[in-house]
Amino acid sequence: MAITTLWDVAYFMATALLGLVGRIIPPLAAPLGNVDLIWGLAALVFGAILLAASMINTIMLIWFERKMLGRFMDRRGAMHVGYAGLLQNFADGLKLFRKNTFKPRDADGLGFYAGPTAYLVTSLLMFGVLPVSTGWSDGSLPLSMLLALVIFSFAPLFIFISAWSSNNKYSLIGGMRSAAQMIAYEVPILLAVVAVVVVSGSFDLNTIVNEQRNFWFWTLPLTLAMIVFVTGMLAEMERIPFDLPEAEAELVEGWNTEYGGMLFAYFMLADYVRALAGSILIVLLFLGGWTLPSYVPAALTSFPLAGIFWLMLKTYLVFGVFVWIRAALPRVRTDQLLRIGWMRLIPLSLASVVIAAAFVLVKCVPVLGCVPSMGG
Amino acid sequence: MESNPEDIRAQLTAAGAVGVLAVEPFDGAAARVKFAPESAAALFQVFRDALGFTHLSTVGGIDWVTRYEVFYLLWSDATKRYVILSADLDAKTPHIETASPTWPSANWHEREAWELVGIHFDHHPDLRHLLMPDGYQFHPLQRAFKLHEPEELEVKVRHV
Amino acid sequence: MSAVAPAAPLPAAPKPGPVVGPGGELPVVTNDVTFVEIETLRSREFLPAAKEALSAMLKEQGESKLIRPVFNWAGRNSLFPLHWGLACCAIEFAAAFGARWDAERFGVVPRSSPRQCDLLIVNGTVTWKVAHKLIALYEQMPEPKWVIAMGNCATGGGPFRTAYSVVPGVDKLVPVDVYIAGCPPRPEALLDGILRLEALIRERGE
Amino acid sequence: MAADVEQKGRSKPENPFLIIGKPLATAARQFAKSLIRPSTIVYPFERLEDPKFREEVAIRSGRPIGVGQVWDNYRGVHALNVNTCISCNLCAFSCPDLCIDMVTVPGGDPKHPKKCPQIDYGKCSYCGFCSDACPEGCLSMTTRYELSTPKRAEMVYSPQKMFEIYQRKLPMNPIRLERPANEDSILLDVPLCIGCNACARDCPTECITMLDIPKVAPKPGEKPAKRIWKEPVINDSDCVRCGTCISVCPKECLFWGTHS
Amino acid sequence: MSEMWINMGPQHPMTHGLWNLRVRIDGEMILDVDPEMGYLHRGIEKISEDRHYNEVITLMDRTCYVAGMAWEHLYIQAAEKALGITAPERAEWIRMMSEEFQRLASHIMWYAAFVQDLGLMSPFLYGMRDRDLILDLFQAYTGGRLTYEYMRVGGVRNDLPEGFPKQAREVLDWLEPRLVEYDRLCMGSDIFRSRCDGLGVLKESDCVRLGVTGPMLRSAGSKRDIRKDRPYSRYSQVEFDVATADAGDVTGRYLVRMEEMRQSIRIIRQTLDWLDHHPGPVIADHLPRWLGAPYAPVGREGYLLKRNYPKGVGLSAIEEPHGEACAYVVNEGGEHPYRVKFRSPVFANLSACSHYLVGYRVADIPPIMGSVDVCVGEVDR
Repeated sequence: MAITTLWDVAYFMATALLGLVGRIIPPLAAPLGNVDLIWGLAALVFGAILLAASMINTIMLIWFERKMLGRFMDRRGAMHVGYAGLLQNFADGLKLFRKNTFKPRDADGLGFYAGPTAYLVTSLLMFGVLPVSTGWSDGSLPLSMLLALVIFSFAPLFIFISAWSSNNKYSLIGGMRSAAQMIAYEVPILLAVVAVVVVSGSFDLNTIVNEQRNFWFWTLPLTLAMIVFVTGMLAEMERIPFDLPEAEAELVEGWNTEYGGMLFAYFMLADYVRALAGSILIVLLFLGGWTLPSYVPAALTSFPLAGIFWLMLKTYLVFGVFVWIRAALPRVRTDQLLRIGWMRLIPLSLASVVIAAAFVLVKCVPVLGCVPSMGG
Repeated sequence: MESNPEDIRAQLTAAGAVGVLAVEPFDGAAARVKFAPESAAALFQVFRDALGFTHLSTVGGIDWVTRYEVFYLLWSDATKRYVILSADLDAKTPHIETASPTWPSANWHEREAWELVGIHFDHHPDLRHLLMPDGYQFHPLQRAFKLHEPEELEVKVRHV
Repeated sequence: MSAVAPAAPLPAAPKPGPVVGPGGELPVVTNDVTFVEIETLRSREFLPAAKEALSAMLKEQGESKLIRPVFNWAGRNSLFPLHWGLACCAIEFAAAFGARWDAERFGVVPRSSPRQCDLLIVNGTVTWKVAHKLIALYEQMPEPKWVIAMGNCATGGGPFRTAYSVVPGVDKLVPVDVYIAGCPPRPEALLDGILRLEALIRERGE
Repeated sequence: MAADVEQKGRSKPENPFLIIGKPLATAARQFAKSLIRPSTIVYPFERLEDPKFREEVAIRSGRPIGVGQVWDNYRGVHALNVNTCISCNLCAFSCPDLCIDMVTVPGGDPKHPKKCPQIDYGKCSYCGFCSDACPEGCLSMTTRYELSTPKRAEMVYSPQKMFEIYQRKLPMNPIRLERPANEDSILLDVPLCIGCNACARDCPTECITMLDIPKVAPKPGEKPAKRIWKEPVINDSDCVRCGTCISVCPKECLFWGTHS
Repeated sequence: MSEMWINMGPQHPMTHGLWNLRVRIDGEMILDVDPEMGYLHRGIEKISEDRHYNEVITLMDRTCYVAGMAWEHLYIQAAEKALGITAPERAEWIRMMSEEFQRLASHIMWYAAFVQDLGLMSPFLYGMRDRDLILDLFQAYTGGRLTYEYMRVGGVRNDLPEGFPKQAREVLDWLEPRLVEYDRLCMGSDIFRSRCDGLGVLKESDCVRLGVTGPMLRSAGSKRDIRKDRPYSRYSQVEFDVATADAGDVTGRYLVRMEEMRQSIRIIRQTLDWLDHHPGPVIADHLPRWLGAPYAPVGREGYLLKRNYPKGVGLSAIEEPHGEACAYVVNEGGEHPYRVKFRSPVFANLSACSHYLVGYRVADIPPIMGSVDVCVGEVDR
């Protein structure tokens, strides 16, 4: 059996594991051979691999940001812990794991502990939905894109819960800003996605990616939608210039002011999980996902794990752009942020939908020799 | 830059200022004007309105053991010069009328002079501690207040 | 006693006994023992619990020869100092995080909230007015935590130790792990102090 | 005359599409530059006080890193040459922070124990007044700055410890203060002097000699003055102006002044 | 949401020092502010009374730790007047150059801190990097990075070392394009402009009334600059322009400071040219003993009092990087100054803060207070 997808790996491991158990305890061999049981175990293994991969990727993303930001700032960034500071974030995580976790006296216990946990868990759910390559996830979700966006928009709820239950004024202001900001930016993001749906004709991320084999044609009608989506994503990820909820200068550390130790690590991790997921989403929706334009040599796409390689490369490039923006731009103010959201981005996203629809109507402009196959 | 007490004296006379005791030359300022503390409020108005000293640089006090001195450093944008006002105060209960209605910037300077030197400013809008904690009872810039090397000192933290 | 109780004859001689301001911010002087009264909302609650939890955790780790060195390595390689500037040394503290010295190389990233810090760098003169705030900040930091007294003012009051308002050494208020001499210390000296603290943590096996 | 910066600075960005273009371009240029060599000094391995390193880095990065070629001027820890110290106390006198104590070191004769400075680096403000005041040049400041210690007591440097630093031959602060051309000298208020020899005994440079002066016969009706008929003569060229004699004089008859 | 008081400080990223801004807010709007100072009150004026004239210099560097040279210059001028001593010509020019270098370093430090408050991270590091070059120059001729102890009553400690003018010009050549870069990072982006335009407005008449000086005053349209109006040192012999703006807002202060940096570079170039061609002594010939270090101590405490030494009062005013600073030194003939009184510009600028904060938003506090350039060391002294 050729192992080409993550499912295959998981199935193979589950089979081997159950086979081993059956070999050791022969009476169990027959009931363990049940296909449903193997599939169930395979799903667990699949989840574990996905979780580990996404966590390691997230930590590498933090390292990537620190090093790149360092170069933007004419310095080196973490470099003495591990080779080139690769182990720095692992040290940070372990240290925070060891730190004493406590609850301020007047904080609300349930919200204080549940908020960050739920924030991290819902952020990690994203990776169950986002396909990373052909066959590397369950492709049977017809509305996977909508599901991804829904999971993405859970965050303000949990941020607000943890901010309120910290019983700190800075946290509360930060939480309110966060809620206002995320709700304001949901709308343009969804409208920009409508443009994608109009062009691709599907809510399934796999289909959307496959539609983008005509890469150059794809970018033309969706340039505006992409700009809107990336701007909205910046706000959703709470990165500079839209990192008002954690605005260091006025709100000490924003909504995580009262958090230390592992709960703070949850917040940090979840932030970067969201950044990673958001970057992958941008790549999937606009930059071709794991595919390359159809005219590139086949050798570039045929080596093992090529799909994941291209996807991650694109993801890190997109994240690099975010780091670049962070290095060069100041933070905006709340009212300006909301004004940008409601008065600039929403008209722009509506316009992008109209443009996309017009392209679909005209339907057959061959660009660079590619004949679009639109409408799903 | 040059000290010019005659000019100040002439202008003061023209403005009808009362309570001026002496106008002395002073290096770096137009003059040093000694005045009686009772006529402070009126004199401040004269200096601001008639002589054009619109900017109050600072207010300071000096403890001369037998008496206190309070001095005001004023600057005029029109003539580009400083003038020093100075008044001798009683050693027992040094007090003078506040300058903050005339120059709002005097507010904090007077608070500082009150807390460090111990000169009381009558009718000051907000005469409370600025640099030292509330309830501090000493006036450190008085001559009687001596500094000494800290000895070994045990500090205990008590939670309230 | 430093200058909080001058023996000088003053017009309004203070009555002997505790001198307490409304905010309880003054050091109280009784028989050569100075109390700093602090009003910490949260620290009192969590501090005993924190100490207990930490000692339990350390005990647990002590039994495991594998885990403890790993956590020690993590702890000493990721010291987050509190982003707090007191006086002159704060400028050199900032310079150490500037492009030329870049303290982030060692994993030292300043955080603004004491909850997320491991390291309190006292970079400047501590006055009696700020003493109780300093203690409160120290107590808000979760265990394990360390203190660096940067510069002479934090070490022993420096040139201002004779003044009436200055605490002659921050070790009177919080336990200090490493002293850095200098007035102010160069950024390299601060980095040297941080490296010294890392060596100290490794030595102590915290 | 006044440069009104309002007009220059406030003009709107020319191209509305490039509202964030300029900072992004600037950051990108810096990124490209520092990919080759950021201006960070990898401190424990590269040190600014190493001139070779400074040159190398400046050439590689194309910018003036650590321009101070006279880096040796830095005022760090003191180095003390115990052998040439004359125990004149000048360093302790001139210290504004009163962090220098004169402590006895072995090597003096029992009558006049040799005293050398001991510096508390928890109080020192590194102003350099002591090394400026040192007449023999035995106390000088080196470029060493790494002084972190877990123990407060270790910050007090004894003369021996500073002598060890001296023996390491670290770069010393090369700028030495020249003594002013016509300094004040120590003058004697002759009628007040009782000839007690205290100044000559304590003078660190032994530039005071007690000379006999002719006895003056008491005036009729007066008792003969209780006076040892000697008075100090100070050799100005050897005097280091430490003021020890002024401090020990019981009658306050020595003072600063000019001979004219 | 109802009104509430929040404490910004003494440990808060906005404060850049040790003070507490109590703010009453309604939602995000500021209704009232109440600054609480004194957390860094070190009694410098009192300690000065126990020190010799030269020994006060060590305190001056620490009074304002971003502008040590300027405060040394301020104090030295007042002390020289009080003691009746004049410094040689070359020393005056070196002092002027030092003050301008200090202004440059202080303004760059301000820039770094100010943009960091706005969330711009990289200019902070660029600023610190470029400021370090100026500090290197200081170190080359004074031996200290922040605390110089360089000026003495009657001159300066030592002459400039060999090769210094060349290095100084190299640094200025490096800095000039950097200033353009700073401008591109800030004024080049619309976000920065929208954060700063029309914020913290203080009109010229209000500035004068409230004692606000320095770049804050000049950004409101006034041309008051002590260097021009009442030239001290040798400022009458160099050419420079006074930077002014009209609006009196945060952008105006930014523009004024950026222009001042350029003017400082211009002044430094002129002083370097002068210093190249005029060698000479840097310290006065004959100095009295009671100055204290380093010209030997005065012996027993108080022994000078029985002799007749000149008395006097010295007043000096300089244009410090933050504004108008004054010193008032009373010499009563002892070896210590009888009373030293300083006027700190930030003290006055901060005392007016309710006038330029109320009515704006919480998010506006960092840029507004950043544009004031708070240095708590000189406020509390």
